[in-house]
Amino acid sequence: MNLTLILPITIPMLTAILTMLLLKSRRAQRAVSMLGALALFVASLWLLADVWRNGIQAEQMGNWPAPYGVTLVADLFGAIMVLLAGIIGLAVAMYSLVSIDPEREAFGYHSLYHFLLMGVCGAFLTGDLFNLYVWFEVMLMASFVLMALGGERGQMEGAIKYVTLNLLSSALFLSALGLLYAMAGTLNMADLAAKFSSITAAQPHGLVTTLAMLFLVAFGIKAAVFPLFFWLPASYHTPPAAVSALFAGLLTKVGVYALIRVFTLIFVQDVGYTHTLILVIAGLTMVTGVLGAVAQNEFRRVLSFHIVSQIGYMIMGLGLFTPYALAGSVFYIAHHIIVKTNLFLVSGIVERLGGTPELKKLGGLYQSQPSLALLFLVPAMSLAGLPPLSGFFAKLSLVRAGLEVGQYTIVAVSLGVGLLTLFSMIKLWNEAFWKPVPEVVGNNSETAANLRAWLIPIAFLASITIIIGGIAGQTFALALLAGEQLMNPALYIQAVLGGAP
Amino acid sequence: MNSLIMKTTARFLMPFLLLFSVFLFVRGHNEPGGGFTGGLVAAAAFALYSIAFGSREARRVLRVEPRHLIGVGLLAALSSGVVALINGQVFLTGLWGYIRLPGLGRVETGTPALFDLGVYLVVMGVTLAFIFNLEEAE
Amino acid sequence: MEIILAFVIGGLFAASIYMLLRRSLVKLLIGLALLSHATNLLIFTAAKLTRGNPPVIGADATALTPPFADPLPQALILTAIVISFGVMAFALALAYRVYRSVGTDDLDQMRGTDV
Amino acid sequence: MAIALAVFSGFGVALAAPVLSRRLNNAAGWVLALLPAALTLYFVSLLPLAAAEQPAAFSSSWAPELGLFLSFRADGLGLLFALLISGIGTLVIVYASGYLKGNPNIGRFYAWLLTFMAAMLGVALADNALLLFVFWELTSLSSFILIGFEHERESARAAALQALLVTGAGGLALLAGLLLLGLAGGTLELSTLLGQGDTLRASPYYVPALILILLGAFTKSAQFPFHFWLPNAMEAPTPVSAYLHSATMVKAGIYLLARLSPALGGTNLWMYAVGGIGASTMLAGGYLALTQTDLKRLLAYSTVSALGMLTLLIGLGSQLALKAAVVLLLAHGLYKGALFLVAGALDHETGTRDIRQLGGLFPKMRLTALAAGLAALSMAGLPPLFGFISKELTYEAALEYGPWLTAAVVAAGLSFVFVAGIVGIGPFWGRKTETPRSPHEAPPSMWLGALTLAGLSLLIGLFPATVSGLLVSPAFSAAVGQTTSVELALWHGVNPAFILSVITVLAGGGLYVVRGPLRSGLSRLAWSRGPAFLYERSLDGLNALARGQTRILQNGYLRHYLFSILLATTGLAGFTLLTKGGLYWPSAVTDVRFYELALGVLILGAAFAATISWSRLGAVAALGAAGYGVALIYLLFGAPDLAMTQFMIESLTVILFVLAFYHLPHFAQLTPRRSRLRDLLVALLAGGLMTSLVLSAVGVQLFPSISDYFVENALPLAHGRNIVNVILVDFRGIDTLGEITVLGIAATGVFALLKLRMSRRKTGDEK
Repeated sequence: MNLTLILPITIPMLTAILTMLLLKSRRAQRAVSMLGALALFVASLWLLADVWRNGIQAEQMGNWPAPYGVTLVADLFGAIMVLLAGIIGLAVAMYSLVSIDPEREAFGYHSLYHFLLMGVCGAFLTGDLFNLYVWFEVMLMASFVLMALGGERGQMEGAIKYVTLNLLSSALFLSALGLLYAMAGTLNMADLAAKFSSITAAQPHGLVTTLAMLFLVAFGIKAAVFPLFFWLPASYHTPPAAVSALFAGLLTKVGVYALIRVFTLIFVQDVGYTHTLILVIAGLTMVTGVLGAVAQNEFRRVLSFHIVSQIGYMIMGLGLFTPYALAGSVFYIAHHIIVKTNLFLVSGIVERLGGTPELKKLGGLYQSQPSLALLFLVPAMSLAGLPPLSGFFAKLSLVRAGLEVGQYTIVAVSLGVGLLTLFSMIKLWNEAFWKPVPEVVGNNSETAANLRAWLIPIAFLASITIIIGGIAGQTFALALLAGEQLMNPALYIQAVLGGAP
Repeated sequence: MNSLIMKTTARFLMPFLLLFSVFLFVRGHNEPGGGFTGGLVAAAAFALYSIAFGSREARRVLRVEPRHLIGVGLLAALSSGVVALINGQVFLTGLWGYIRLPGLGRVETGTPALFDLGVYLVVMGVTLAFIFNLEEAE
Repeated sequence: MEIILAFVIGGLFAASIYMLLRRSLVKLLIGLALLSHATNLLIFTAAKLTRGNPPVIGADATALTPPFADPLPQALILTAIVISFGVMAFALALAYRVYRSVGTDDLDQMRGTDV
Repeated sequence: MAIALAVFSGFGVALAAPVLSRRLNNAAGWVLALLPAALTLYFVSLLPLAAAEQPAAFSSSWAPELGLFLSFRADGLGLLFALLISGIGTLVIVYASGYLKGNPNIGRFYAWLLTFMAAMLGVALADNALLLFVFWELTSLSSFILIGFEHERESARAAALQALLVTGAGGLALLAGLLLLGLAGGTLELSTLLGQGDTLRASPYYVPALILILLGAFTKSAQFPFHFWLPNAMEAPTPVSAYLHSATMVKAGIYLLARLSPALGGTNLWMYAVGGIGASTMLAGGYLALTQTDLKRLLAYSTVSALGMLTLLIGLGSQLALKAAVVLLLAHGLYKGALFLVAGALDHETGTRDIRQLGGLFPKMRLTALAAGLAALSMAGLPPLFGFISKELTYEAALEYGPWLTAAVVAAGLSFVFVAGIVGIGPFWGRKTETPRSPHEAPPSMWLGALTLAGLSLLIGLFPATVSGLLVSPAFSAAVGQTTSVELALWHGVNPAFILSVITVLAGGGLYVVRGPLRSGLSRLAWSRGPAFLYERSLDGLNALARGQTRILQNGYLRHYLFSILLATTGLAGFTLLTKGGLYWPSAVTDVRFYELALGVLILGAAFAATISWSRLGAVAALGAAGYGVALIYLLFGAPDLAMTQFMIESLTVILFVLAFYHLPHFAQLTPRRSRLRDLLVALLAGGLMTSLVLSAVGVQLFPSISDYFVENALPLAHGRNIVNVILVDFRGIDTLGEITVLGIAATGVFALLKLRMSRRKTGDEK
């Protein structure tokens, strides 16, 4: 029996159920929610330590042997993702306590929050394709409700697009799944990998490659790549900052995770076709995303579009398809989750202080809030890839991986997009922090003293991005191991199905 | 929809439907049925009642809040997995045993049955929550 | 029969997508409902059909006698049906709230968060 | 270890600077200056080691897999730079304490200035290319913050952004170039790379790596056509201009060129690219300096010119040229730093930097005038100042390359003399003019730096041997890649270089005399469509492109988003299906019975009816009919559980639809016929794709299903006869756990959407 694999699912589930039953008592809910987030964080650390020390961990749910039952499995990549979910879960839970209004709490905010974490962790840990669909749905359903919770007009307009497009993605996923089962007779990912590798390595099977395309689109929608990303910029800036931050950090990354998982494990028979396509998509995603960000004039909208752009980087490593490149992807994802969540958390304070999300009406925060300014600058510069913060190493590893295999176009694109990222981060800085306070100030802006507690999770995440950079040797070594595991599916297959490597 | 026929039908059908739902649930492991259909039928019983008499009346008859049904159901399903953990088994491992029920004698049952009960409660609670809330929307 | 159903599935997808592309939110909901029918039927059909013979072991038997229908896709579809039921109910409530706060069901009027 | 500490100490002290500044008030500058002063002494103590070719070094790993090591090496070139950085840094911090006296943000200023200093030391002393890059980028960032110090002015913000973008773009090129260099040489350790010049030059990566690295160096060192950010950076407070934008940061590019010249130099490409750009920059900067009236911009342009001259010399690459470059580097740092400090003092005391408003200040500001005069003499290249030695060497180096190059260098020299006159003589002599503030001598903190630097110019000029052995020779050796010693002398006799010097001074003096008419004449020729214009245009273009693209892509129409997704799906999957040979025709399929066919037709008909129905209830009824039809299919093909569930759920869904539609508006025909046709086409395409996929998947079974296991073990191991139910609650129980969770969440969502009313006052967090 191995508890480490199941705890990241059961802890948030129990927390969510308890907060659901305790809906009437705000204090009890908040206490349970915080405890649950903390427990998840600890459990996720434990999981990573376990995988780090003992290699890929697998557990057959219900004690039914793979490939018949559902296997939970954590390789380093999965464990890293769970840890990130734990970190974000903790930071945003803290932030939620101070920033979410009692009305939303009374209607199940905390419960939804932990259900979402449950879905996310489940998706990272499952070794079964249909089970992945289920976790996707858990996560999506929770995110639908969190997105719409509150019923503001903007939320509604965003939610309708978010919901529709994600449902289309789910339908595609499910269809692809059904077709895949029809062909391969199994749903276990390791089993699929083993079967496909045995017959189609020499000559790729056309229908398998076609199904790969369906998965590419289905996961691509969730990951928000070009030209499937539209739901994201339409909706991510509409809910409360805590929700945006949680989404920005975790949701699209589950799509990226799924893409990386299936395109390293299952669909690797026609790499020249599929992965080149992924590389093209990566480049287009970077460019359209960053241009979208440049065109925005509101704090969170800029950030939202940047998510799209950065998804491109994460996919780039997959497209390059070397251990080093995948390590770059893993590193980039980790870095991005921390930094992006942090920026959204900052945006919440900025919008509170300024009383508006519009950059034109913001200003003066460098003078009035030097510590907030510094806490913005750290993740912003990290996002732009400035050394010695985590983003630099993420970009460095991808660029290096691209140069090593001679993919100069994507390297050039990624570097150019990095510059534009810097440009729009500076735009935020110039407008919200450096520019003097405009004449007309929103009348519902709050005083800074009330927001002291908001800075704690922000500082927590900012210190992580600094630490990741500071110990880049260790963190990248970990990512490199994860990348090597990803490029060597035999390890995964063996951990799940047993047998000789 | 406040017709007399409707009300009479609902009042008449409700116990049968509930009984039927329990029947479906109990036999589900061996024959078509199970927590899903059972829960749905149970919910349909209250739904019918609610359409006939209004959601307020139906909520009164139900006595528990649908949200609590959901919570308890989820807890039941989760705990059926945790029982295995406590016994040193993998999560959700089925544990079987016999219990003596008055009138039925020795009945084989196990944690999957608890799990299915959870499903039953959740499906019922959820469906009722849908119906009640939509009905109450102004 | 698989061939016939393949066309039925295609038709269901087409009908659903056509409805999703309408400007009216209400029609979009119909489209979503059709989408789940299409998907479920797709899984069912792709896994091949067996007439009659459900995967239930008779009370006096100890094993199934072939031919019988593949139980696994059925379990998957059942899960999918129930999930899409929940999703559908949520979508209906969402539509209600959207209409309440935006005041129209014309999706073209809901562009405020993009532009 | 000590050397790494020396670099990082600046970051540490920077953190403490704001607090210290609040505690110590005006004394803070003097206290903080102790750090760079101590560093200066430390670096001096390392000079003998460097001169003995046994430079102090330190190495530790940071991210070895990425090729990033924490390695430092203090050879002659590095120390020359480090001394400029720490030495001028000491004076500038003291200077800043006077210049920014009373400024509430002076603590932050110190912090960023020290951050910059540490980063710059890192650039000079790093022995790992990536480590150098890390510090390089940090100098860009701190420069950005410092240029924008007076951030409430829009011009300052724009200048800061411009500097960051230009140097940032170069930085990215540099990163790629260094990585390619690493690929070519198999290591990123500079000291190793420098020994493999021949391998590197023969590598296929040589040309791209060189071009990319040069882009990095040129943008940083404000080479033409990237020079425009530097004059604009004069928005920064003067201590910053003196420190970053004249003495140190802009020389980082020069440093990099000098550092890499043993590895990358010596080819024609190097000579023409580096030399050519350097010469253009030298001439453009020199020319543009003639037209300026703002003291700082004038100095900035002449700095551009000097940077060009340095680049040119490094590009030429001869021993003499490199020697001249090293000497010019030092000489320029001393006199230009001093002149900037003088300019700041003038600005501070008189309230203006317009050279037409400054004059006759000598009686009021004697010490400043003295510093200005000495520095100007050095800049003009007059003996016995250090500038003279530098200029002689430069001319000698140029003479090797023929008359054209010599003429160009002399032309730049003319501009130097001219600028020296304007800054060193103009404000202090001649007629006393009215200035916004009534001037008096600057406080000691503000003349001390200028006087020290100017004094050093004189001292070294008189006794060049003080620097030639310990400082110039090791630096020169590092730049040429071999051990050489340099003898510097003030007097070389009457040689061609000397004659050129005399000509330069005379002609430059002449230009100074006619400065008024010259300026107005030249400004009529002013070139408004230069690179700066191009920068503005491309920024505008970028914004327009971004807006245009986003307007098209993210247009807010859900339909368009769906379109894009559907077309991507059908396009990708359809194309793959056709080109990769994925199409199959089902072989083994069940036969068709009439009632089944009828059922199929019924489902299709119901779906069709749902799409064309004019009434909501009609559509819902049709939807229900389709659902029941599907349930019947399940029932017919051995899935009673599915049929039952589908039947129940369909009924409940219909009820929910009816309940919801009660609150929703009627159907409306909103789209014109043409778009309906287009939608139909897309829908049919997607439907067709699904049909062909199902047909193909039915036709291809690659492996048998795992289902047999469930059939065999359901009864003996899982104690159930209904295998579907056993799968749901046991074999794949965790699926079901997730599934009921989804339901629970959906119920919460329905509840919240229908019942939650936000109170209006709490809208701060939402849009």
